[in-house]
Amino acid sequence: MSHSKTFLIISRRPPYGSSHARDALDTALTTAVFEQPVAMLFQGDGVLQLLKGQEPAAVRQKNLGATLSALPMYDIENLYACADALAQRGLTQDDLILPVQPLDRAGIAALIRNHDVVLNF
Amino acid sequence: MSHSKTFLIISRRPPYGSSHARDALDTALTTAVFEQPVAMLFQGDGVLQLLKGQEPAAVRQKNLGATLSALPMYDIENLYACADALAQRGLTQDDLILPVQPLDRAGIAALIRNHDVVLNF
Amino acid sequence: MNFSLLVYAAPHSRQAAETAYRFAVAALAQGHGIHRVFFYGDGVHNGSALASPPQDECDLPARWQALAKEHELDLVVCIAAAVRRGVLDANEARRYEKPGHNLREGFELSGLGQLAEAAIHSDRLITFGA
Amino acid sequence: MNFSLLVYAAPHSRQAAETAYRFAVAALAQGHGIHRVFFYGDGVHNGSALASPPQDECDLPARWQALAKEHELDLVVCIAAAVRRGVLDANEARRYEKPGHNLREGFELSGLGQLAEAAIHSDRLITFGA
Amino acid sequence: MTLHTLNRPPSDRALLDDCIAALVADDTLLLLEDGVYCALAGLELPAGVRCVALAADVAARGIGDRLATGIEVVDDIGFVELCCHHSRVASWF
Amino acid sequence: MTLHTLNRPPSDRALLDDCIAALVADDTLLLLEDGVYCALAGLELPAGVRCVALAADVAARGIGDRLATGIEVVDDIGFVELCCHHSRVASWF
Repeated sequence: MSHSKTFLIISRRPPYGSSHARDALDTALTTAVFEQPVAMLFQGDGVLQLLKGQEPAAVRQKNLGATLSALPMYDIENLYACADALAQRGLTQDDLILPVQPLDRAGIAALIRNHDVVLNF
Repeated sequence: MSHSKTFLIISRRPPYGSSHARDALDTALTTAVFEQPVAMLFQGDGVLQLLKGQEPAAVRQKNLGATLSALPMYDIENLYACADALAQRGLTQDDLILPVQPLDRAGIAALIRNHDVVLNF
Repeated sequence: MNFSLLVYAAPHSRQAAETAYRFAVAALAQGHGIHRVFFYGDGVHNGSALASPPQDECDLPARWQALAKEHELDLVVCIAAAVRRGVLDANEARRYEKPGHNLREGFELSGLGQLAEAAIHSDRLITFGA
Repeated sequence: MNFSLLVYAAPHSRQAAETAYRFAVAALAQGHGIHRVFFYGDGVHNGSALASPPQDECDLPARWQALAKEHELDLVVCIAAAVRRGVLDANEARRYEKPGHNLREGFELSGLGQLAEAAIHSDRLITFGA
Repeated sequence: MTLHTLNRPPSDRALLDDCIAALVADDTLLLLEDGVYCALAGLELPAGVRCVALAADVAARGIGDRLATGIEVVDDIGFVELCCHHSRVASWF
Repeated sequence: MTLHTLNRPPSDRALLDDCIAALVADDTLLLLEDGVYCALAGLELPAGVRCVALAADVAARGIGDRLATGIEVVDDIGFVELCCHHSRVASWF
């Protein structure tokens, strides 16, 4: 398709404290609905969005983790996380709500280079 | 006066990138007009507000440094800066638009303890 | 005890506005007084009459308004911060020759001096910032 | 070259909105096209019809509007982000039964799909964030 | 006696450092919003400083089982009580 | 070839680190808004990465005489040209 581009959404903020994480997710879902290939990279505090056991009812917000776990159903299957960010926070795959591919620095640089559009949140 | 309190305004953000620095300054000036004793502490990136030679016309903002240099005229004479923040950025008194008293960690902790109201920006 | 609150964050964008609201509810439930809630910076958007969040999301402007009505709270929006950001009452709309106004009933626009006054006349001032 | 801009910051609160505007002016001056400016998150406040900054401050909503008129720019405000934050056009005001609307002439509310479409059909998408 | 509130994650190292530097004995540090992530690692606080985290924020972020030892959890009522029991509140954000 | 923009000061160390980690040869790093303060200290960038700072922001903050060596200053026109000469723009904020 001439009118197709590959999108990379980089989500760097923790959930709930600000609307960045929700906006990144909504952008990814909308872009997928437009049938564009979408990858998501969780970096920095963004990996905290992936933690199991979120219960945000007490802060009157929707469960971001629950929406994230539905990403594969929207054909967003290329999910990456910064390996350093996970390690710094002592997180392993068992702590996360869905499988993500850990990437090192070189892997992240290559990921950016391999996408047409990069959107940071 | 029974209805008097001492105010400490802590200004931690650099100028121009956000409205925090301007809001801290407006709060200090207004509080002084209410004839309350006001001290200001510049901490972290907030010390960058004090740099000489600011020319914000090109970003369509008012000169924050010029307003800051007028603080003593509003009887805001207790101006402090975090000594570590100045040193980390290689700044000395000669680089600054007006004289400020450098404070170490213990000095900052004492400053907070000695004021009735602490407002962070 | 008599509290005042400084709300320096907008609803939706930052959680701090919701935290401030919960604090106000908890303080009132314990029998404390709230001298004033002062909305400054992006916090002025708490006073929007037009905010229309989805039904399953928290409508903070409406909640502040209801809480103020129940407890006769003084909800003051910084006038200088508000007019810059497009939050106007009828007076300011006239002054700036704008076609409408959007400050919610129960809130009032006033000067930054009301923050200083609140700090002076309250036992504690608590900032909810962003 | 054909640019699209994503503006994710409100005027006054963050400098990024002003940077985006300057970028648009510079790009147009060089003869480039601007396919769309998409306002998302707190950026929706760039579309306020009521913002009334002091005369010696930059009135970004008015400047965007004038630039759009001169160059026939497509200024799209994310509808979901806008209605939450109290930026409504006449249609949304009716839908939510609000007494007024405050989206500035020259801007239009539309879905997040317009961001994806802009990215697809522009040579470059540049984000101005906060 | 000052109550300090902190609402930013530990990746905002400059803010956390300045906040910790301002703490003295009998102060309390209340972690709230994204600040509760500071409770994941142990914080090096001066002697006599209490550290608490806001319950709603701990639950929202799914970190109830991960808090460092010595960090208490308080609810909104506890937040109000802390404000009463300290002479001033400084908010770090 | 990616143009990276960064608009936060170096005290946001986590952001700066992630941004620098993403740079590869032939990329350009454009410092703007509060990001121009990153030009005060020398940044350790990978070989073949150009670093520029936006003129209006440098002037606004009074740091024109303090930029580390090797950092070029570009105006708004230069910013637009950089966008043209790179295949994508990634914004770090």
